[in-house]
This record gives sequence, C-alpha cells and structure tokens, in this order.
Amino acid sequence: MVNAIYIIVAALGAAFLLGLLKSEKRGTAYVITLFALSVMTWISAGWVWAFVMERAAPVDFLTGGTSPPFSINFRMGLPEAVLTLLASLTGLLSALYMKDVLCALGQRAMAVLLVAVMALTGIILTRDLFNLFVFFELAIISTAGLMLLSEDARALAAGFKYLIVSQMLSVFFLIGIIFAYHATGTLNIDGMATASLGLKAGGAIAFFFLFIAVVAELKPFPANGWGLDIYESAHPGFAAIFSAATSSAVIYAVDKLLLIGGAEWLPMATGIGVITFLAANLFALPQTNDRRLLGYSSIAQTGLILAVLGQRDILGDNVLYIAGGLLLSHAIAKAGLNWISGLVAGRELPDWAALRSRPILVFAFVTFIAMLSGLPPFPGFYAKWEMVRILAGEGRIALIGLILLGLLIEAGYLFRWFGYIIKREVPAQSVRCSPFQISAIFVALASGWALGFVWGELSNQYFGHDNLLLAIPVVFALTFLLLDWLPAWVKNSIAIVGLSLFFYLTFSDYDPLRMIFAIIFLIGGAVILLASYDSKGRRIGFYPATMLMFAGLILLIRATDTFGFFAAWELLTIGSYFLILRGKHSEPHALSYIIFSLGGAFLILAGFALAAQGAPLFNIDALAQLTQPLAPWVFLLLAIGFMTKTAAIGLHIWLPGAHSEAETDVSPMVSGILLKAGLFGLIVLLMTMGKQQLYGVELTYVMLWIGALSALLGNLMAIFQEDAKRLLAYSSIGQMGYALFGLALMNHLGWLMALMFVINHYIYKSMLFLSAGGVAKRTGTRDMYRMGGLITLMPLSFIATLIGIIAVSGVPPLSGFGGRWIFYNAIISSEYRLPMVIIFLAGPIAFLYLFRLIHTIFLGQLKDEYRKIKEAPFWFILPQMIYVALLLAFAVAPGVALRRVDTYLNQIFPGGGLQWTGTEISSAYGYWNPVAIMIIIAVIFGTLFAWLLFVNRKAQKVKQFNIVYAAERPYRPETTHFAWNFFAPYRKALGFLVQPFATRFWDGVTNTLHTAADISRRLYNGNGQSYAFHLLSFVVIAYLMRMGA
Amino acid sequence: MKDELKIRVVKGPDGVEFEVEPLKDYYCEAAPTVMPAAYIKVVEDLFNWARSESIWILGFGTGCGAIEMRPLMTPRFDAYRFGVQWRPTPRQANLFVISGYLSTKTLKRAIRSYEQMQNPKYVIGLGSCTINGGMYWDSYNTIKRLDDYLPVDLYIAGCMPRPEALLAGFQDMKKLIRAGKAEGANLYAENFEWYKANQKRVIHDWDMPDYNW
Amino acid sequence: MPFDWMKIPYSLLTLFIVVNYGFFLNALIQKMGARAGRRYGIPIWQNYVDMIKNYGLRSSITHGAMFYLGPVFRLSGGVGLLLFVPTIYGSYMFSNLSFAGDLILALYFIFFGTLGMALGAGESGHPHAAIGVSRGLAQVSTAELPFALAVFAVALQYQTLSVTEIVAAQQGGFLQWTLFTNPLAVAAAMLGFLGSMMRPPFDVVIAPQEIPIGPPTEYHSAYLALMQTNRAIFPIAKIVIYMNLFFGGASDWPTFFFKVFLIYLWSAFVGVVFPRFRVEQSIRWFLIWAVPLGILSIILV
Amino acid sequence: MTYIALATGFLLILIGFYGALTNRNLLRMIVAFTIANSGINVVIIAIGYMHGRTAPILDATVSAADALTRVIDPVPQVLVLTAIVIGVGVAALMLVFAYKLYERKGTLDISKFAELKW
Repeated sequence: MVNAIYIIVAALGAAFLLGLLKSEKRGTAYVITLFALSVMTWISAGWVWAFVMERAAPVDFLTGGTSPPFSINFRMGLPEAVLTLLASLTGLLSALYMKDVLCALGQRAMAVLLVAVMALTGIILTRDLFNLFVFFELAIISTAGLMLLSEDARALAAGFKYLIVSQMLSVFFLIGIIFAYHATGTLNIDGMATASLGLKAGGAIAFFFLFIAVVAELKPFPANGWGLDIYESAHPGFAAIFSAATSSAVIYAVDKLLLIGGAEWLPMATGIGVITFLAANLFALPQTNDRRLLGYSSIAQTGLILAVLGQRDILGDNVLYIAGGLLLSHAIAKAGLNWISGLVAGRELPDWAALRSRPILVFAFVTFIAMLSGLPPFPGFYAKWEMVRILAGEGRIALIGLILLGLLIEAGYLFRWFGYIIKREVPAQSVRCSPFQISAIFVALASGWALGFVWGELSNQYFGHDNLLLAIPVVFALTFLLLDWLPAWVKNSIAIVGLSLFFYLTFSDYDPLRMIFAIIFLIGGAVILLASYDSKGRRIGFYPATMLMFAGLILLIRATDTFGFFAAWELLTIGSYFLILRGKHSEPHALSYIIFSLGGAFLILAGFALAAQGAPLFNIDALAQLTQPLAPWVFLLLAIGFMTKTAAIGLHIWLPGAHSEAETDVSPMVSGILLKAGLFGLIVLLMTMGKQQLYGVELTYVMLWIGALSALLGNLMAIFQEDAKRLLAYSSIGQMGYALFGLALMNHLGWLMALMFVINHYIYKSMLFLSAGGVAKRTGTRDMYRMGGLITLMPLSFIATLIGIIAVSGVPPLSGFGGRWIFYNAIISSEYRLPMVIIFLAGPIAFLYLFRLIHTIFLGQLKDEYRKIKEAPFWFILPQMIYVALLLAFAVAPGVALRRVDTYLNQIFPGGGLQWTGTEISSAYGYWNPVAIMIIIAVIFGTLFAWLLFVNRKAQKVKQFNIVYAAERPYRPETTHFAWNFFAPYRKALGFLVQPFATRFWDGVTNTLHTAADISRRLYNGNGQSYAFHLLSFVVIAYLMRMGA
Repeated sequence: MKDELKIRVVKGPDGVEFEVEPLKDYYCEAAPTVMPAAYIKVVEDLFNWARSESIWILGFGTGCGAIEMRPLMTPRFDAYRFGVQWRPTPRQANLFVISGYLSTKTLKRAIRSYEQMQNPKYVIGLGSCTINGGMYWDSYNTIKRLDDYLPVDLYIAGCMPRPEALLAGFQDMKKLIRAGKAEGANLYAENFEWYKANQKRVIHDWDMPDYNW
Repeated sequence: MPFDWMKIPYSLLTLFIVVNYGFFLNALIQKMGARAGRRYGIPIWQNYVDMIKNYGLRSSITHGAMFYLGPVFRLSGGVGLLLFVPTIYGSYMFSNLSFAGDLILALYFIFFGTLGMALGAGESGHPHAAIGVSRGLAQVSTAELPFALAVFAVALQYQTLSVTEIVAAQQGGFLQWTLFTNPLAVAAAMLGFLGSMMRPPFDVVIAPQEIPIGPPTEYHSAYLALMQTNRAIFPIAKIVIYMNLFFGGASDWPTFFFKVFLIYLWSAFVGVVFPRFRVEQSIRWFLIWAVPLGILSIILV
Repeated sequence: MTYIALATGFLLILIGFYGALTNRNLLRMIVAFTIANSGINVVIIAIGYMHGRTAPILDATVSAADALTRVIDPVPQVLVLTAIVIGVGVAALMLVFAYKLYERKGTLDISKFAELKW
C-alpha cells in the first residue's frame, strides 16, 4: 500500500507545481490538479480496498522519523481510508464539476482547492492535536479562499463572517491545546487519551476548549449562521466539498477528540448534536432558498451524526456502522444535491421543476433525498434501524423521540421539495450542464446505490437481516428503472406477469390468513394493472413506483422478523408515495401522505425497537412473549403506526386527498390494496400481542372506539362530498373503521368479519374507483353535480357502480351482506356495548353517500356537453367486469375464501367460529344461506320484472325533459339536476359532527412549527458580529451546562 | 322562441364541438296515438268500472273555480267516499278539472299538464267561463271555448257552481266512464292537428314540443 | 340440502293473505284517519279499485331501464322481506322462506326496496324525486337507528338472531313479551317505527304539494300499481318483524291480524295527532328522544 | 511572573474579543483579532515557561547533553511560531476580504453586509 502521507504530498506537490506554471497554462494546470486529486483518490481507494478486502490492520505513519509523542503520526485505518477517499473523491468530482470556473480563475484557485482537500485529508489522518489545529486553519483559509470562486457577490461577506468565527475558534483551540499539553505533556491524541486528560487539574477545561472549538466547526445551534451563509452563497461545487467532505472530516476530528475526553463528554456531544439536528431541521421548514435549505439540512445531518457519536458508549462497535452509514449517506446525498443545485438556474425551490426535463436528474434527486431521510435501501435506513434498536435497548427513549421527530421534519421539507420538482411549472430557464457535471452527479448516484448494497450486506453479515437490494421483489421493481424506455403496455405486461408469477411460485408459503392478503396484493394488483393498459406512451416513473409498492406489500406478508417487516413497510410507503404524487393536483396530498406515513413508520420503528430490547434479530412472533410494563407501550406505538395507514379517525386527513387526486388506476391500488397493509399490520399485532392494558385501560377497547368513530365520521364526511373520488376516499375511512372494529373485538367472528371486509373492500372499492375514474376521465371533472344522466352513455360503468353500491351497503344478496351478518354475530358475543351504538349509526349513513354517488353521476339530467361522451375505455371496464363477476361469485360462495380462514382462526380464537353445512352458514346465534338468498331474490325479482315488462310493454320512451314540472318545463339540465349539496338537511342536523377538527389540529401543528421556525430563524440576522456573539454565547452556555452537569 | 330552446353549440370535454337542439334532444317528439280499449270486453268493462270508481283529480286550480274544489275534501262534502282523490302530479291523475276561466297564459300550462296525464284521461269544464267565456266573453286574455283546446268530457255550468254541483258532475262523469264514452284522450290524439292549431292560435309564445309526454 | 317444493305454494298463500290484509288495513287506517277528521273516508275496497285502475291505464311512459326496475326492486323488497320472516309462529306452513337467513337478512333486506326505488326515482330525472330521496334517506338513516339498537338489544337479550327462537323465548303469557321484559328497547323501536311508516310527523319526504309526492312523482299506471301492492305488503312485513321481536309473535292468523292491526294503529294514531317535521327536525328528534332509549336498552340488557 | 504573563495574555484575548464584538468597522475587527491572537501567543509562552530555565536553543551556552535540565519545553515555542504564521495568514486573508468588501460597497461597516440571513 502506498504510504498515506503521499496523499498529502500529492496535493502539496501539485499545489506548488501549479505556482510554477505560467498563468496562461491553465489547461495544464487543470490537468495537474485533476491528476493530483486522482492520485489522492487512488491511494485512499487502495487503502479502502486493503481494509475491506484484505482485512488489513490499521497502520501508523510516522513523519519525523521518531515515534510519537516526539513526532507527528498519521493513522490509516478503515474509517480514515473511507473518509479520505470520500474527501478526495468529492474534491476530484467537484474539480471536474467546476472546470469552467477553475479554468477561469486560474491555477491559484486550483491550488487553493488542492490545499483544501489536502487539509481535509490531513484532519482525518493526523493523530496530533496541534497538527490537527494546523490542518484546521488550512482548511479555514482555503475555504475562505474558495468562497471567492462563487459568482455570488454575497459570498465575500459570507467568507468574512466565516473568518471572524474561525478566528475566535482558533483562539479557543489554541488555549485548549496549550492547557491540554500542559496537563499531559503530549500533543498526541492517543497519548492524551491514555493520560486521561479529563482527570488532570484543569484538564477538563482544557478539553472543553478543544472540544468546543472543533464542535463549533460543525456549526452547532445557535452558532451556525455563518455556515448557512457559506452554503447559500458558495459555488455549488465547493458547497459540495464543504458539506460532504469538510463536515465528514470535522466529525471525524470530533470523534478523535472524544477519545481524549472519554465517556463523560459523550452526553454533551449528544445534546449539542440533537439540539442542532432539531433546530436546523425546524428552521429549514420555512426556507425557500434551495442552497440555504441544503445548508440547514447539512447542519442537521452533522448534528445527528454528532449525537450518534455521543451515544458511542452504548453503540459500541456499531458506531462505525451507524455513524458511518449516516455520514456517507449524508455526504453523498449532499454532494449530489449541491451539484444539482448548480444546474438549476433559479434559487427558489419550485425552480427545481426544471429538473423534469432530465428524468435521470429527478431520479438522482429522489435517491439523494431518500438517502437523507433514511429510507430503504440506503445506508441511512440500516443505520436508523440499528441506532433506534440499540438506543431503545438501553432505554434512551427521549433521544429516539427527538431524533425521529427531527427526521420527520427533515423528510417533510425534502419531500415537499420533491413535490415542487414533480408538480410545479417548469421554469423558462432549463437545466444547463456539461458532461463533467452530469458525471459527477452520476458517480454520487451510483455510489449511493452501491453503498446501499454494501450496508445491506453488512447488515446481513452482522445482524442477520436480509439485504434489501437482493430481495427478488425489490430487484424486480428496480429493474423497471432500467426498462423505463419501453412503451407502457410492454412494462404493464411484464408487471402483471411478474406479480402473477410470483404468486404462482410462492403461494404454498402462506397460511390461509396471509393467503388472503397475498391474493389481494399480487393477483388483485395484477387485475388493477389491467386498467393501466389504457395509458399510452411510456409513462415514465410509474412502473418502478408501482412495483416498489407491490414489492413492499409482498415483503410485508413474507417478513418473519421485525426488520424485514419494517423495511417492507417503508418500501411500500415510498412506492405508494411516488404513485400518489403522479396525480395532477396531488402535490399537497402526497406530501401529507408521506409525512403521516413516515410518522407512522417511525412509531412502528420505535415500537419494534422497544420490543426487541436491543436484540439484533427479533422475530415478529416473539412479540407475543413481551410482558408488562413494556408490552402495552409497544402495542400502543405499533397500533398507532398501523392505524396511520388505515387512516383511523384523527390520522385520516391525508387519505381523502391522496386517494382522490391519484391517477385513475392508482386510486384503486392505493385504496383497494394499500390500505390492507395497515390492516395486515394490525392483524399481526393483535395476533401476537392480543389484549393489552395500559394504566388499566384496555387498548383494544380504545381501538374499538377508534374503529367505530372512524366508521361513523368517515361515512358522515363522505355524504357531504361533491367530488366522486373524494367521496369514495372518505368511504374508505369508514370501511377501514369497520375492519378495525372487527379486529378490535378480538373474537373469532370479529376477525372473520374484518377479513371479509378486507376482501370485499378490495373488490368493490377498486371497482368503484375505476368506475368513478373512468367517468371522470370521460367528463373531465370529478364533481358529481356536474355530471348526471350518464346511465345510457356509460351503461357498463353504471352496472359496476350499481353492483358496487349494493355490495358496499350490505344489502342482500350481494357479498356486503355477508360482512354485515358476520359483524352482527361478532358483536353479539362481545361485551362492549357503547362503541356498537356508534357503529350502528354509521351503517345507514352509508346509504346516503352511496345513493348520492350513483344518482348524481348516472341518474338525473344529462348535461349538454356530455351528450356525446363514450363509455369508459375498455381497459377500465374490463377489470370492473371482473370485479362484478367476483362480487357475485363471492356473494354466492363466500366459503371459498372464508372457510379456510375460519378454520385457521381457530388457532387464535378457539371456538366461536361458523358452521358450514352445505350452502348454509350458521353461527351460535343465527344462520344464512347465500345461495338460497340469491335464488329467492332472483326469482322474485325476475317474476315481477317479467310481469311489469308485460303490462308496460307499450311504454313510450321519453327524454330527459319530459317530466312533470308543476305545469312548467325545465329550462336547462344544469338547473334541473338536483345534486349539489344533496344532503343539505343532514348538514343542518348533523353538520357539526364533520367540522374538520382533525384537519384544523394538524394544520395548527404545522402552522405552529412553521411560525416558530420563521420567527426563530431571524436569529440569523446576517451580521457577522451577531454570529460571533452567538458563538460566544454558545461557548458560555455549553460551559455552564457542562459545569452544571 | 326562448333562448334556452334555441339550437346551441357546446364543446364536449374532449374539445369537440357539436350542436344541441333542445326541442329534439331533450324532448320526446312522438305524437300521441289512439289507444285501443282492452281486447276483451269484460276486461274493458272492469277497467271502466275501476276508472269510474277511482277518479284521481289533478290538483291544479286554473281559475277562481278552484276555490270550489277545496270544500270537497272537507267533512261537509267529503268526495273521497265516492272514490275521488286528488293527486299532485299529472302522471297519476285521470281527471283534469278546468276550474273556471282559463287565461292564455294558464292554457299553456293546462295543455302541458293534460298531455302529461295518461290515457284514458278526462276533462271537466267547471263554470260558465269554460263553456263560452262567461263574464269574460270579451276578455283579451282568456280563452272562450275550452273545447277548442282540450277535449272536454263534461261541463258543470254555473258561476260559480257549488260543490254539490261538482259532486253531481263527478257522478255524471262516472256514468260516462262506465259507459265507455269518456274517450277524450283518443279524441285528442285523433284530432291532434286541429287542437294544436287552435292552441297555437292563441298561445303566441309557444315554447314547447307539440306534445308534452 | 333438498328443497321442499311445497314451500312455494305455502309462501304464495302467505303472500296472498298478507296482500289482502294489507289492502284492507291500509284502507281501514285511512278511514280511521278520515274519521278523526270527521269525514266518512274512502270505501274499504278503494285501494283495490285504484290498483285495478292503474293497471287499466292504456298508456305509459318510461324514463329508462332503472325507471322500470325501481318498482320491481320496491316490490321485491316487500315480498322478500315478508317471506324471509316466519309469519305464524310454530307453523311450518307459514314459516315461509325463513330458512334462507335470520333477522339480519330481513333487516338488511328492508333497504333493497328503498335503494331500488331511489334509483328508479333518480332515473326519472325529476328534481323533486331526487329531493324526496334525499330527504327520505336522511330521515331513515336516523329513524332506523333506534330500531336497529332495539333489535340488537333483543338479540342480546335472547342471545340469538333467529326470529323463530326470539318468538319462542316470548311464549308463555304476555308477560314474557319483550314489551315487558325489555320495555326500553320496545319504546325505542316503536319510536323508530313512526319514522319508517311515512306518516306525520315524518312524512315531509312525500310532501304532496311542495315536491309532488317526492320519489314516485313520475310513476304512474302499472309502475304505480306495483308500488301500491308494495304499500300493502311492506308495512305488514315490517310490522311482522316488530310483532315477532317485541310482542310475542302470532301463533295463529287471528292473533296475527289483531296484533298487526294494533301496531299499525300506533303509527296512525300518532299520525293524525301531530303536524309535520322538517327533515333536520326529525333527525334531531330521533337522535334526542329515540336513540338514547335504544342505547339504554342495549346497555341494560 | 508566569501568572502576570498568563493574565496579560488572557486580558489581551478578552480585549480582542471585546473589540471584535463592539467595533463594526472591519479593519478594527481585524485589529482586534490580531490582539486576541497576540494574547493567545502570550498565553502559550506563559504556559510553556519554566522558572529559571533558558530558551530552548542549543548553542554554545546550552549543550545538547544538559538541555533536558536547562532549557524550557520547546514545544510551546514551536507552537507559537506556527500559530503566529497562521495568524498572519488569516489576518492577511481577512484584510483581503475587507478590501474586496470595501470595493464592492464602499463601506467597512460589517452590519451593511447582512444580505445573507435567515
């Protein structure tokens, strides 16, 4: 291996060489710069290879010919190698990226760049305190120098502010060094660590100064205004270095210092880190400038890593895996994002919509924000999981809460930004970029995915989790990224075949309960995908997202341990988010969806972590073995998490928008299929943990109430909707409420009913969404009152809707009745009376919105402009007809699906099941015979119909205005169609129940956050002196807290 | 013609423009036809008996005579005991009582309501005004002979006839129906052209299809 | 399971008896209403005549397929409701088709006709029909609630959903009737009953002059005849359920006629005494007066 | 003696910080920081000083052999040398920035350079 000193030497040598060149030889100078950076990269890469592949031991390099403390030594270990590689590679790529500006400014700029990278590698490598100081100062000086690269005139001021702060910091640093030296007699970091500096007289204060000086370089709150100014005004190429490399180097320096300070300084690191993480993320919320936003995010991320370092007492060896995962994710993502920011002309966040002209950049962006948000399959995800797991194991719950809160806020603004990119108008100035710039971004992108793979492998190796990037469904989904150039129908066929094939290959793996979900997810998904044949063109981005969602869904039911379950959960969340975001006006709704989902996911994460008690691999079934006092809390967290997905009342506000604004074939997927994921989670939870009590309150009883209220309020809200798909969406809330209620009953029949609802809801809600979507596609509106009288023009859609509403309402003979029948039998055996009353009220209300749905769309008066519209496209109708057939079949023979589940449920709830004798189904209380019902009703209906046809055979067919109109005649169909505010009396009587309390509450929360952030961030008033004052206050406060502690 | 009945050009959601002709597209254009009696006489007799014993009057008061109909619902006269009831919608009514003078404005509504009733249907002219205009014989805006516009089965003369007279009229009407002589609807269909010509002569702002189904 | 074909003629017999009794009872109640207004009222056979007249109308119009199906749904709902519940307790002959399902089937089948009728009315394109449906659905959603609660209280009380078993449990003297064993449930149900009979004060749904009789405003001739038949069957079918659940059922036809008459009389009695509620008033009325009784009955069972 | 030097050093640092925080003029701030830098240098020297010993220069008077007992610790001195160099470098850079800032806006008031904020 090459001596690590050559990394420094290469940079210094090249920098000197540049000084010798004539100023016109810029091309040569640039080549030399690149060469030097490549050499540095190559050396570091060599070391990484050595450590990873050959398992080499860390090596010390001595400089002065003697060993420390008499000389400075560099150490090259795995972390150093990775970090130097990171620093030099970022330097190299940024140099490529900044070719134009570097060549314009000449070799001096290049030399400064080389010095900057060299200083960073020095910070990483050195084991000498004073040497560290020197490299720090070099980094500061070169940073200030590189600020001059920026075209932004304000960069000057930012550089000056930075210098002010760093002047103060170097004073602290030097004080710290000299006192530390005085106390220990050495400048070697390891020497100081062995000398236990903190125990010596004045040692603590000496270390305090050292620590604070280095930590302050990480831009802790509130002493970080200067950092933001740099991010905002620096050249994006340099901002990438500053964010990715500088932060990483400084973090590593902090890590080294903590070696000296020992365990007692760890809480301080954690405290500063977490506060910074939260504050920076919070302040980022109202931010509109992209680079400043990136700055906030960088600061937040480094804060998070600092906090993780502060937990090394419990994280132990895992700290490398966790902090490393977070750090590398952060570095790659931030470098990439900063580079992209250089390609975008405007500085407002919505200006990034320009990226849409290059899908690869959008993909890069989304990769980067996923990495930052800690989503699978990137290292941050694994790191997040292990971190929370270990913290929970040690009972550091508050810290978990703060970190997850910060992550949620961060995901909030990042995904909001992504929403802008996908949905906002493309600005006039398009993306301008050179191949060099693209390749830099591309390298970041590739390394992001590669690291995802590496971390997956590591996770497999150390913790026994599966590598997500090796899971077949995920691979299948990601393949669509490569296939995106194919026409949509080809991809659609592949997707359908893939889903069906996967089911065919694995169907023997599932128990009857999972079988129902597997069929709905895989076969059900394939049926809905039939509707996607209607889309023309290539439909970029649709299939990867869809398949990712399905991958998550299928992995969810196949998961055996909590990690797999959680990973699948997040996968399906992201996949569905992308899907929902595709809708025309879905930007805000997709955002609230992802925020609620991630919030829920974090609760699940916390719940699982709490349950595992630090065990790396925790089987889901083992949830059953949890005991008081832990169990109810785990239950609570998981239940709330899952109920976020089923949109239980209070957590439901994301659903209506998300489901209604989604594309026509997406709505049935997210409603008919995705909601079941939440139910599946609840089933798993209740199956393993059963009834839990918290402070004497039975949690399933609370769920019962939530289910009942969801059913009632969901239905109530549905009846006041004017938008067909919104109506269906609210109806889903109600339906999920029923299912939740059934599950929470915790008896055999309750579960059977919930599963019946799972099946039914999939069929009829998919059908209704497709039907409503088809109508909306033809009419160009989803407002029901604008439609009317479409029955003759769209008869098949009408039939689907008719069958659908009969089934939803539970009227015999269709399958909805089976659900209601089991429901009544289930509650009769339950002792909970009050919530029953609520759910009773919900029942008839369903009729109201269902009738409204079919009446205002298909009946009543046809409008002028729709006189010539055609039936919905064939590919929309086909799945609907399949669903009609399914509904009828399921109505006649519910046993096909339910009988096996019924038997299976005996394992969980022995007894109390149904008897299946012939076609009759009976319980302990009642009986029904679906076949007989169907035949009887058909015979009665048929006879009467034939009779009426006979007696009215000569009826004159009239047209829509041939109605008695109090001796007048209708004027226009618009004024004759009674549809708008259809249930006005109901609103008068019960409208107070559907005041948007939940919406107001969540609006209040977000508004409070925004306002608080907007007011607080004015702390950063832009004045360098204020920043200096912040720094001093930070030092003083930190000191007081340290001493107080 | 009223604006809303003129041919208009509308644009469909797919951007294609086309014409909408309200009178054709929104109204049934078929002409009324003569409806034969039931093929079997016994059946027709039964029906005629039922029709006579179940007279549903359209609740539409056209003139001052309307005031004489209300007492029929009261305990004093109680027409219900004779099988006479009032229906608010012409679809379900069999008998249209033109109660007194009929202004041309109301005539249009009366025609519409009459045409919306189902065959067989009956018209009773109540009061002198329906016979010859009565005291409004020279009015500029009432019609004089109801029979010119709608096929009248029975007149109840007087100005105004009292409710007792109405009851007597209903009894006579029943006899007509039972005898199968109340075929006004078929008469109307047979002489449709003539009735329409008469109607259009007095109704100048004709803004409806020729036959209101 | 072998099907007993004799069920069919037996059921038709039940149907025949109930239709005739329904026509009779409707007229009788109408007459009683008239007498309360000091009128003589319609002849007792008037409803038959009206129905024959409606079949005898020579012309008819149709607004479309659902317009056709509306009355069919309506009458199927009535007939089905009747046949899914045993009419005479302990009689195989008049147990009808109750083997197909229990109480829940009957309860949900009530909506079959409602839904179909609403669809047919909607197809007519008449705004008044839609307004009527809107009112009707809004009102029935809360009117059914006390009934549903009471039914469930009864099911809880007897721990069964089978109508026959519920009736069986009430045998042995009138003190065994639910009326006396669970008076709260019966009170709630009987208040709900008022709402479902389309009589004052809950008949704004078919306000005759404002929205000319609401949903059926476009219906005439044979359509109307079918609906009239349903008007004879449906209240009886519904009352049969009430009778079975709350008043000990009927083990022979005279008891049946008597009990049905009395229960029917309750709605007529209230109907002639009270004026009309607006929809939101009736919703509130049910929620304030009837539903709490139902809730109490469920809790206290 | 050591304590006087130490005290002086810290006083200089404080004066420097005070000056930097109270003066809006860029040049004054730079000067203030230079003072603070001098202060820290003094502190370092003071800490490294051992009573009764001589400067760590090996020449005729101090031989390599008895250096261990006669000279003070050379490391702080070395540190100071480096620190001075770096301090000069930073000060020079700050002056360049000040100059450029003045060029841009014609003022040296730091509160006028607050476009970047929030």
